[in-house]
Amino acid sequence: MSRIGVFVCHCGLNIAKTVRVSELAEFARTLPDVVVAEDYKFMCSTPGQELIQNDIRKHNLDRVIVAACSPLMHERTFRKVIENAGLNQYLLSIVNVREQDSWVTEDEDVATTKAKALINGAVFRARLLQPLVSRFIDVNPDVMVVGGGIAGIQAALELADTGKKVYLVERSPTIGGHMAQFDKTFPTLDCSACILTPKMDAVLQSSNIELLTYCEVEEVKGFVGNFDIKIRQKARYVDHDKCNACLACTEKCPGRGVSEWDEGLVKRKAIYIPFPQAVPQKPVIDRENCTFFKKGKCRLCEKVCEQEAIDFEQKDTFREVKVGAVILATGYDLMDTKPLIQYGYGKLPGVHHALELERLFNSAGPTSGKVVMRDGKTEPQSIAILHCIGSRDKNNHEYCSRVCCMYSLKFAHLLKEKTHGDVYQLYIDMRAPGKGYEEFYNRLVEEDVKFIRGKAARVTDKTDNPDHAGKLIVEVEDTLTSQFVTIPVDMVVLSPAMKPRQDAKDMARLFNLSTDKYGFFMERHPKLAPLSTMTDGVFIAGACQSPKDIPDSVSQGTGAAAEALTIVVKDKMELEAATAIVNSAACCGCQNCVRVCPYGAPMFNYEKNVSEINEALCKGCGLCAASCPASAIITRHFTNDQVMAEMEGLMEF
Amino acid sequence: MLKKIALEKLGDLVSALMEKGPLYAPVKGEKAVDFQEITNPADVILDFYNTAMSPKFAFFPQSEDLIRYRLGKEATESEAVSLDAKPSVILGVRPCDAKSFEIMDRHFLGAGIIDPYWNDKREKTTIIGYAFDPSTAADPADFYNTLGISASDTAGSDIFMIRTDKHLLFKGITEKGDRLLKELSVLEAGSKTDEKTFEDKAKKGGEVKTRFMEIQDKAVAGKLVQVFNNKEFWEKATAACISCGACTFVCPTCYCFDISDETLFRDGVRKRFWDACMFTDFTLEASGHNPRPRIFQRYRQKVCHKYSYHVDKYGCISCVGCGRCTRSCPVNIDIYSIIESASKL
Amino acid sequence: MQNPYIPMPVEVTKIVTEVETNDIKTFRLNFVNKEDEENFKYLPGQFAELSILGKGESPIGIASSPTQPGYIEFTVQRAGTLVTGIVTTALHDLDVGARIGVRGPLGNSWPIEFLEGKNVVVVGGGFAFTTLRSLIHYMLHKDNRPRFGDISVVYGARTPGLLCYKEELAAWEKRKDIKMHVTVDKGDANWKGREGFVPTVCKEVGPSPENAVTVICGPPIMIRFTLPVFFELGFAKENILTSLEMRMKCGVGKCGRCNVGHKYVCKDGPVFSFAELDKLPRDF
Amino acid sequence: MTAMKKIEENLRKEAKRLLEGGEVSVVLAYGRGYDENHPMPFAARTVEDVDSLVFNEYCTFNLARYLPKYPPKTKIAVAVKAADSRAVVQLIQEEKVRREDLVILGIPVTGMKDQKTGEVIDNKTTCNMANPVLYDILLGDEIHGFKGGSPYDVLAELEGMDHDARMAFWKKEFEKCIRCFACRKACPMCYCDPCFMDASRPRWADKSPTPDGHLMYHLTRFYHLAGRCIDCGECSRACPVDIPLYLFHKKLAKECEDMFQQAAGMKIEDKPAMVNYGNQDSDEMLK
Amino acid sequence: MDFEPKILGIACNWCTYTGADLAGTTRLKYPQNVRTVRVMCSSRINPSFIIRAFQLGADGVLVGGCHPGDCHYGTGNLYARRKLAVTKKILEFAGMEPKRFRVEWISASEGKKYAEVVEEFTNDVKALGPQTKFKIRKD
Repeated sequence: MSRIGVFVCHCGLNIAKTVRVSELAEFARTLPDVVVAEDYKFMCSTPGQELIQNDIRKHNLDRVIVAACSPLMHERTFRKVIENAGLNQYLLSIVNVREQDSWVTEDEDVATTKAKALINGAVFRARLLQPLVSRFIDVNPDVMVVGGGIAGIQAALELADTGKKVYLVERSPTIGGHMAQFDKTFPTLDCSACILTPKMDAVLQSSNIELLTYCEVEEVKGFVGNFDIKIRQKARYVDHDKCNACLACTEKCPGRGVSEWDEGLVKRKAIYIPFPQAVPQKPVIDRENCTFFKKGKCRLCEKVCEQEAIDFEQKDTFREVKVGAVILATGYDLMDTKPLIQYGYGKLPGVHHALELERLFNSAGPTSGKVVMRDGKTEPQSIAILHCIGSRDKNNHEYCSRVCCMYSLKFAHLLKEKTHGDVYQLYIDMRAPGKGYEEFYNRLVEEDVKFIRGKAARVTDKTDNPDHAGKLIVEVEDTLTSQFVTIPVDMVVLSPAMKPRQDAKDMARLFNLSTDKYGFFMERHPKLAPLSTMTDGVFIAGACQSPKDIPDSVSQGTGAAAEALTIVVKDKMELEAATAIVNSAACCGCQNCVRVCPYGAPMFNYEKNVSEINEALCKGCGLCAASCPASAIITRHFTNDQVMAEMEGLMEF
Repeated sequence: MLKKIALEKLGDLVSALMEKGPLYAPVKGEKAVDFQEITNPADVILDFYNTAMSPKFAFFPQSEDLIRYRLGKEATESEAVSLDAKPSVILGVRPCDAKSFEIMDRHFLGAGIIDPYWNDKREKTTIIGYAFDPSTAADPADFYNTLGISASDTAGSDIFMIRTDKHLLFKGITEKGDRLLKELSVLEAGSKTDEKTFEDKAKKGGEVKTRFMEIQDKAVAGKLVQVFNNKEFWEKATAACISCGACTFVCPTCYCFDISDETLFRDGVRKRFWDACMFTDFTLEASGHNPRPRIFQRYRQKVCHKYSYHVDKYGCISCVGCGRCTRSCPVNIDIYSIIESASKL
Repeated sequence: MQNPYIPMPVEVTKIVTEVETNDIKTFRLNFVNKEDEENFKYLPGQFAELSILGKGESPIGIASSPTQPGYIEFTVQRAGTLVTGIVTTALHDLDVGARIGVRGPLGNSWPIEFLEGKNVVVVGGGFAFTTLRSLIHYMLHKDNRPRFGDISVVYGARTPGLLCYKEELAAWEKRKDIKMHVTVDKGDANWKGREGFVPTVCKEVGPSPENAVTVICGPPIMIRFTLPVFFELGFAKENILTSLEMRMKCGVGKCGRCNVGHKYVCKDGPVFSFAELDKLPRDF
Repeated sequence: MTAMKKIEENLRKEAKRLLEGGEVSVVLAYGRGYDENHPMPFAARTVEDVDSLVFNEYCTFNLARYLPKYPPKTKIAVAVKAADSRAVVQLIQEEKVRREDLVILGIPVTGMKDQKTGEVIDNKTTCNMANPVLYDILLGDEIHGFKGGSPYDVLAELEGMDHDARMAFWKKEFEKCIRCFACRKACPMCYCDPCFMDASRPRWADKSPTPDGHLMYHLTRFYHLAGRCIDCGECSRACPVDIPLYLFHKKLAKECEDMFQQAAGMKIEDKPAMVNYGNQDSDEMLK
Repeated sequence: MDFEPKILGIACNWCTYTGADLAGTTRLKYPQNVRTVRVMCSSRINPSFIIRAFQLGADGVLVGGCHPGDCHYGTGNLYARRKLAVTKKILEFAGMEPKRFRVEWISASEGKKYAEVVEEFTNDVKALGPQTKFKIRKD
């Protein structure tokens, strides 16, 4: 019979406080086939691990059960532990007595009873566990980074530095992302462009980075170590190989489009580079606004191009890229504040959103760095910055967008510097938890910025007060004084929520990721694996996971690069062994497995009239097994008899 | 010894028998009549042709516990199920079925090893045979005449029962039967006239005709050995067979069983229970090899077993012509027709 | 009356892993009750049902010889690969000290009386050597050896690592009263013995049919190719014996599944001569 | 001449033609049994066999059941009534037979009778359709204007019961089960061999005939037939102890039609419902 | 003593099991009647598991998976939904109270929902009393 060891972890008091751990071990000792059962303060600690390993050797154990935290937390740890003691790692069963027991009740009896049932289930299952041998596959050493914002750039550069080939995929014509739009960065107030553009240039210069701008991920096949990704190169209508970046075309072009970089505050040409420091420094044609595409004639750009790089016939092209790992750094969208009609954005010209203001500050911006009203000349004498627009708001985005407090302070400082006007900060709470942030806040308090604690209720241009005529009236309840106040200002700046990219769900689907309830990509574990995802080999960095500031995004970019490296640094990698296999003696040839498998792993062998599973493609979900009427499919580690036995154990007591 | 009871007093007899121990008798179900352990004397009916299931279950239940066990920490505790059948009576067994017990005895009690489970119940049970009604035509599926059994054959019965217009007549056939008859005070002694009636009726039973062919045990056994390798014949004869186990489960002389341990949580039972040679996995070996993977092979095994192997081993055909297999076959395969055409080959 | 369905308790006292693939083990069992041991009178070639309550029973040939009193031995191969046999897997999981059950001895045996005074050629392949081992031990016992003529053995396995009873084979090699021909299909670096398939070796050895009987156990394919060799050598079918395998349950000729014609392999067999098998329908 | 006689005549005529012309190597139809009321499924392979073909109101067998056992590319003519033709369609959907290997002899008929009881089975134990949904040759005249209620009318009583009463009903029925497996063996859609019930790991249900095992066996089998059962009623007719399995199958067929907007065996191009999902699927179905 | 139902939970690894963990990490309190089997995907659930659970004496069975469209394996739970829907119909027609079987889509971020569902389901099952219809009785 099996020789099972049961190890009950106290997890300090986390488990021991509500579960009577010694009673649990005692109970385990009464179960058939359990040879040894012990409890210990921290099973995951070195002495705890040694305890398990010693018992394996001493009692010649062939199955190990650890009653501790969730398997999602430490299954891998304990697998290693038993493997190092000479047991196959799959002969382990984890009983979750913390997350799903001790932490969710205060009643000791209830918690202990449940823990006993869970352990009994594990014992029933453990008897049937089979050693599994992992398969090894070759790993493609290249990495793809999707998103050319600061997080993606950072990740790409770090990887390139280690000598790895990186494909950096960016959907817009340039890399740089939102950071390229900023003027200064908080709290140090160094110039955004000054720190970003060298990095962008480094990307361009790196021989290890293949920059794929104006490209999108179309299809993802394969699996960790061997992704097969189809990239759509959107038609630029400019042959970048020929183009020498003289930009003569952009001067002559009569077409006009909205400048994305300038947040629509000004127009740009139809053939354009997004901004002067764009990388690559090569233009694309915006088909919608191109006179030729609209009216059928013009072709001025073609005429001025000495390189004959203009190609109106260009079509979208596709290429397949094979990589071993992927980093997603697809960033965020700023919330559209128009629907929040109480703030009047889009209706009241004096209302701006944060990124617009960034552009006004920027010397390369539409106003050459002058802060003026939309008329282009009037300098605002009073400005209100409204925090938490759409953030921390049950009706919009429940979460805090994390960066608005700080950039609003930055705005206040810059406004003070540039306009000498009155600056009001309307905030709910001032959140300044980063390095140097609190100090920055204190500095602003001293800069005569008016802080009003309260969330703006409304912005209006209607007033009975003749003094306020022509002003924007911000209505707010000052929660410190509990007084309703109205503030007449010239300009209102909204700090809108950062939200997931509009197409984040599609991206998630492409890469088989989960998204959280807001639509941000879900990390494998919020603490221990914040950059990993549920899909092996796909990592996330930056604001695509949740709102982040630049330092955090950069750290994550670096971190994700390190994570990706752990995969591509190896020639071969171990695949999960818990895949499905067909017991051909029982297969009835119904082909249900072939019909349902999302990965195309089962194939029908018409000669033998049975299905066969390609284990390299199998992800071990078990859908085929549940669809097999003859129960001919064995989903290793979750076989029918293992699941049924566990159920039996769970229901015995 | 001849005894009798008025038809309307059947209930009294049933009650008296129930006092002796468990009584199995025909009961009308929703559609079919079957033997059941009687709890209410009024349930017993005697107006029936034959039961859907054979009465073999009384000695060879569909499922029978051999050992009960409890998986323990140190050792498995186990206990053999004790053989303590209560003395019981089966009332209303048709002559062909009564005959089947004799055939089954040769197997379960023969060849040097006595099956204790069969023996225990068999010893303690008294069988009251019941003549077919000579005024009713035999079912077209029946062919007990072929096996030398008449509608009022007393072989295999301890007591034989014949129904007249007003009475049930009981004749003791064996010592065991006589003993029981004596003990049943509800019965009246039969008169000379009754004896005469019994004899007449019994004789009349001989006139009930089922399907019939001349058949000699040894000859048919030899014939089937000859035909064994005629694959074409067997394939054609069994082409419709769907290899379910209906024929074997209703058969009074099929005795194949399986043994299996069944555990829930940690308590379990080792059981034996009916199995059927028609099932694919009947002979499937752990290695995956199956000596009889095809339907015709399994059907051939069934026919040859009854009409050939059993003759070689135990000296008689293991079939009583009760017609149940034919009647219950979902596709109307008729063993009689197969034997008939095999004989003509 | 002994209930033939109720196993006798035995204790596992020794476990030997026979082959490098770990799927064949020999279990030594000691009777818990003295009277059971006395009642368990067997001859080589017989088998018994090994019983593990909760798992079931499995019919296994007795690998020890009655000349080895005090215990009985069974060599068990774990059945199946993807879906492993429940009983044999459970047996393989046993530790020394475990208690299981035994029902038997069951079936007929190698016909000892028939073999007496004759030369015996023992031919075995792979795991099916178990009851032949019993027979060899039996014949080699000093009390029995004079009753038999020459004893020669051809035993083969696919690789050296798959040979069972390696120590005994070595010991027999050293004896003068038995001629051993151990062969493997394919040797390895350490293999100094013979290479070749069993039928070929039988041909090479070329035993005389004169007053000789051959007993053959092995995989069907081996038997298929070895039989013609013995026919060619002039062995009559009556003098070629084998042990049949069929799915069995009761082991006492009642459950009805192991018949070949009118013979129940579990009761009337498992040992048959090819002359007897010829008379039975080809249904195995 | 009665409609049935005419069908029999056409059946023989077409069978003869197909076998003679070598278009098919076997004609699956009905042959004589041990008496008139007990015909048998019959596979005619030669012209001489054709004389043995019969058709009458007791030819209830669903011959689609025999199709999967033939090796691929065997040319087969198969006689099908309405429900039987649905079985053929379902088998084609499931790629157990190929349309191009079949010559489907359609039998438009009503008034078929149960061999045991002599009762007309139309909408009671079968799907109450008169005309085959797919055929190459029609052996009788298409039937128009046949009504006789919904095939699901028979469910009313059980559906009207409360849960306890329904449990009691099925418990009583399942207890009769003798595990002869005639139901699964007669079923044209139960082509698994071995069946899940034969598996040793795990043993889904007790191998011995326990009521608990019966429950597991039948419920799981109902599940396996959900969305695939074409309501021919063979399981129930095959049952030697008369368990009305058809009631459960009908109920699930009805529910599946409601939930998945697809009835089993109606269109060759459908994908089997239980190995599929639809855009219109909603969580309502879990309520 | 109050009747404390035994409920079998079957949760998919990626969403519901993780969601249940989240309920723990955030220290939500809810009834402890559910004993969970972790499977990789709700589509792994063979309807026979559910029948078996009731036979083993479960008073209720709670199945949890990712929200449709969010399956870690893409489409697994869409198949699962059909399977489980039919299972529910089978249980109901066999006479099992439908309230004893519940399927919920609970994402990894919905620890709160997990706790709420468990609480509600436990109460529902409690109100129905012990399940005896499928439970195997050994006597």
